[in-house]
Amino acid sequence: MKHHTVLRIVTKLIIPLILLFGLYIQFHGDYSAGGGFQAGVIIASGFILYNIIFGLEVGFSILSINMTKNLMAIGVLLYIAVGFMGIIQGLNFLEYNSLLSSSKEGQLLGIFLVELGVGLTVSNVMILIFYSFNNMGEKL
Amino acid sequence: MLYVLNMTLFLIGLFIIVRESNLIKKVIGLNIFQSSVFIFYILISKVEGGVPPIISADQSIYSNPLPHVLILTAIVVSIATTSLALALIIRIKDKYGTIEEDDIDLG
Amino acid sequence: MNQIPILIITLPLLLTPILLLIRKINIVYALTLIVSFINISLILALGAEVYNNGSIIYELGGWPAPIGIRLNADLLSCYFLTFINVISFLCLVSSKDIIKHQIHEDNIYLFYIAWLLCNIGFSGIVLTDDIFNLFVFLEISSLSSYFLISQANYKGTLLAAMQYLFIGSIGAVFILLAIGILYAHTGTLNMHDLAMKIGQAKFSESIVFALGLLLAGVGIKSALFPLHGWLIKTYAYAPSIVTTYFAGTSTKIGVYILLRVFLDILNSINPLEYYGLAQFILFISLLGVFLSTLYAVKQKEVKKMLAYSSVAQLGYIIIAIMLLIPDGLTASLIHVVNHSIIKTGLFLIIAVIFINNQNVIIEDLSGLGKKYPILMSCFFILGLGLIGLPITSGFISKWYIITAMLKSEYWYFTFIVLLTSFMTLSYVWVLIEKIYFATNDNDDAINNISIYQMFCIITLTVMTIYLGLETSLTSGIAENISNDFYGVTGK
Amino acid sequence: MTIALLYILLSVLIVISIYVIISRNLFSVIISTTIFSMVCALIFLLLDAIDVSLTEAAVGAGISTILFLSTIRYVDIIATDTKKSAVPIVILFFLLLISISILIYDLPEPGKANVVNNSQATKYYINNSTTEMGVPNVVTSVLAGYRGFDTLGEVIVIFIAGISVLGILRNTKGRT
Repeated sequence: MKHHTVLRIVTKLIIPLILLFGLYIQFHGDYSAGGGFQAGVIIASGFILYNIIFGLEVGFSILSINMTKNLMAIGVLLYIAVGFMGIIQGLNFLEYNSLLSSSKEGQLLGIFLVELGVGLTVSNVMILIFYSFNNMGEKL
Repeated sequence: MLYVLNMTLFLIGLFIIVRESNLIKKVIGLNIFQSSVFIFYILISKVEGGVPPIISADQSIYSNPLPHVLILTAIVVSIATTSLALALIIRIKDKYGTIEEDDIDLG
Repeated sequence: MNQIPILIITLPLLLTPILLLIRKINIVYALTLIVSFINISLILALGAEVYNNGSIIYELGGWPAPIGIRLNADLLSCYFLTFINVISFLCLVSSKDIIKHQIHEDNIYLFYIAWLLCNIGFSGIVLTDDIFNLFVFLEISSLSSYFLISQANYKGTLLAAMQYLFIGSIGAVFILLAIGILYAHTGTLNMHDLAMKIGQAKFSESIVFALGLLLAGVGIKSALFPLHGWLIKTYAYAPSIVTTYFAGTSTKIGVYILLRVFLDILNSINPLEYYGLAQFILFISLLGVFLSTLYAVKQKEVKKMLAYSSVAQLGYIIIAIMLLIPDGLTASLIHVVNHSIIKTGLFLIIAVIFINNQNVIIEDLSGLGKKYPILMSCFFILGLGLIGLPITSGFISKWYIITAMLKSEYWYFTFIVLLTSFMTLSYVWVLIEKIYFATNDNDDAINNISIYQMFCIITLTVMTIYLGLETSLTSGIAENISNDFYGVTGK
Repeated sequence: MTIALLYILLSVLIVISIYVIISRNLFSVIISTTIFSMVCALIFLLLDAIDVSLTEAAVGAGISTILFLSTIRYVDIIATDTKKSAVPIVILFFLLLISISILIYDLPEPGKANVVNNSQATKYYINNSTTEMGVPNVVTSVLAGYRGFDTLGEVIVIFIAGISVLGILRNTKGRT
């Protein structure tokens, strides 16, 4: 769709808004609807829209397939690492109290980190799935 | 009575999966099937006169947040299943030349 | 705080994203093996602890039961955990050469990740004390098994994976709806809590509906007789090492869920006795045992023959449970382990010999007795175990099943068991005859069976004989478990 | 009011799913499932499940539509009619529907399910979410906090989806 000027310009205008909305959903999930999963899906949608309009090659140059694999692994690792923090300090798995001196702050930080891990994994998995569906024949 | 409508949806979904031969329609049937169960969970979570479970000072009755959490997880499972199924469909088309289950001939 | 229960799940879980970052086949393989081995030692330690001091409860995040999720490692969990992880480890050890021939090189690291995740799913199902968490782990294991199955190159593989995906998802959604209905009546998801509250809740028709859904869902997972179609196709068309792994584990997980839900959680409303469900399942399974043995006799393909035999053996397990007496439960638990070991061994021998072969038919076995003397004597012993002849563990489990039947009101079922044993003898004999007495026309080169594969097969064979002679290991624990379930005090 | 609206929306869902059965054109079937998801999201919104509603909208109308549309590029867009006869299956359908309707008649009406909504866990979450976690959105605190282990499972599920799709679609050749 490289010749549709209107589409290209509108997309360029919309995408920052989509990403911003995704980030809002991610980081404001404690106070209103949303959280890591929804944010991940929305951010991935924004990126996929960009890919649809400007072509996969441009998308690859921003975020390569290997990068998506790494990022989704790191998201899962982040979640499990937060869980293991509890075990290291002699508490239970996923016990966030251990993260900071104050229990409530620790819970908040734990939820924040966990949601970040979810968001990272979900957005990258969605992008990876989109790549896989549309890039057959080339090396994944 | 709402549950009866809900179960109608449940059965329609099930019957699309069982009866249709086209694999994409089967996957859509699976989505309908799963959605009906999601609606069931959310139906029982509603509290009369309640509001969404975001705590604020001027509210005292909230709908039950636990089924919401469960369904969030179930939705994730459902999208994972869907994407896996669609990937398999692309390969099936590649290998057998058709996505009609009845037409696939294993010889 | 005893951390072992959670480590059994999270240690392999921690490894999976790291493997995705590494992507080098040899390192991935080595790490997978190391972690599986550590896992087995953890499980044995846990088993010893639970056997001596009773079940261990682990609260995740430090939240108490109905609020948070917790794990509950009791004797039944440890029993299933042990054999599932041992089988997984043995399959992994012998997988390397086989996988190289059957799976695309770039996919091998993904294959091992999915394998680990599948095993994590099984461990999670067995350990969790939260019924929704059980559903989540069920989906983890199912999704990764769809992927594992789809990786083979047979003609029917993709279709088999697709059909398994549909039937598996239907089963999972049934279970999900049933959980929802039970939740609607009790307001809790914790299994202990649920078991208590379901007894207090007033009788309700919708619980009957939930029971039906649960039975259908679990029946699909455990390949209960009329719902066994997926098993034949997946066993025949999955990569042979995956078939080997699933033959010992995946359907047994269905049996575990059946036990947990119907005999433990719902025990207070006694669903099996009350609704005449037990008799119904009993007769269906009996028919299933008979018909699937008949199909096994008629099969020309070895994998399909063994798959039908699996359905029949699962029928025995279900029948023994449905007798609803402690001896029956003991018998079924013994048979779960014995059959897993025997079937894994048989499939593993087929897998290591026919690395490239598409569909192994009976004729392919001709003259193998001379080529692989040690392997084939293992095959012979495991075959005897499948029939249930003395000195093998198969004999012990058949013995227990028949004793349980004689003690219950269904003594006449023993005739069917004996009859199907003779039929089993006939199809196993066909294989043995080909192996030892038929001559092979085409002289294929002998595969190099690596020392590791040899080790695994011999281990399985030795286990079969050992469990046939020294019964206290399986039957002792199984009797403890069934006494717990039926509330019999003392040993 | 809400209840009446729910009846209407559920009926709309049934109409859409019947359309899915009848229609042979995959493109319109997929678009109708997108509408299906939006109506589902609306139902969830009416029933106070705002998080679920947002998710259903993002997943059902967003990602899953993209995936379906990506898939039908590779297949025939017109589905052939199934050869199985419809009569026995319709009879079975109504038999099952009637028996299920009888069985589920005693479920508590929406809004009045007191056993569930006054259960110990639910009360605990609502009373303690702000004080223990400082998170007003109870769904978030239950999801990531109290039942964080389920969410770990959820992440694993999506992780599996990623590696599975990658592995399944690798090296399929000859397409544009």
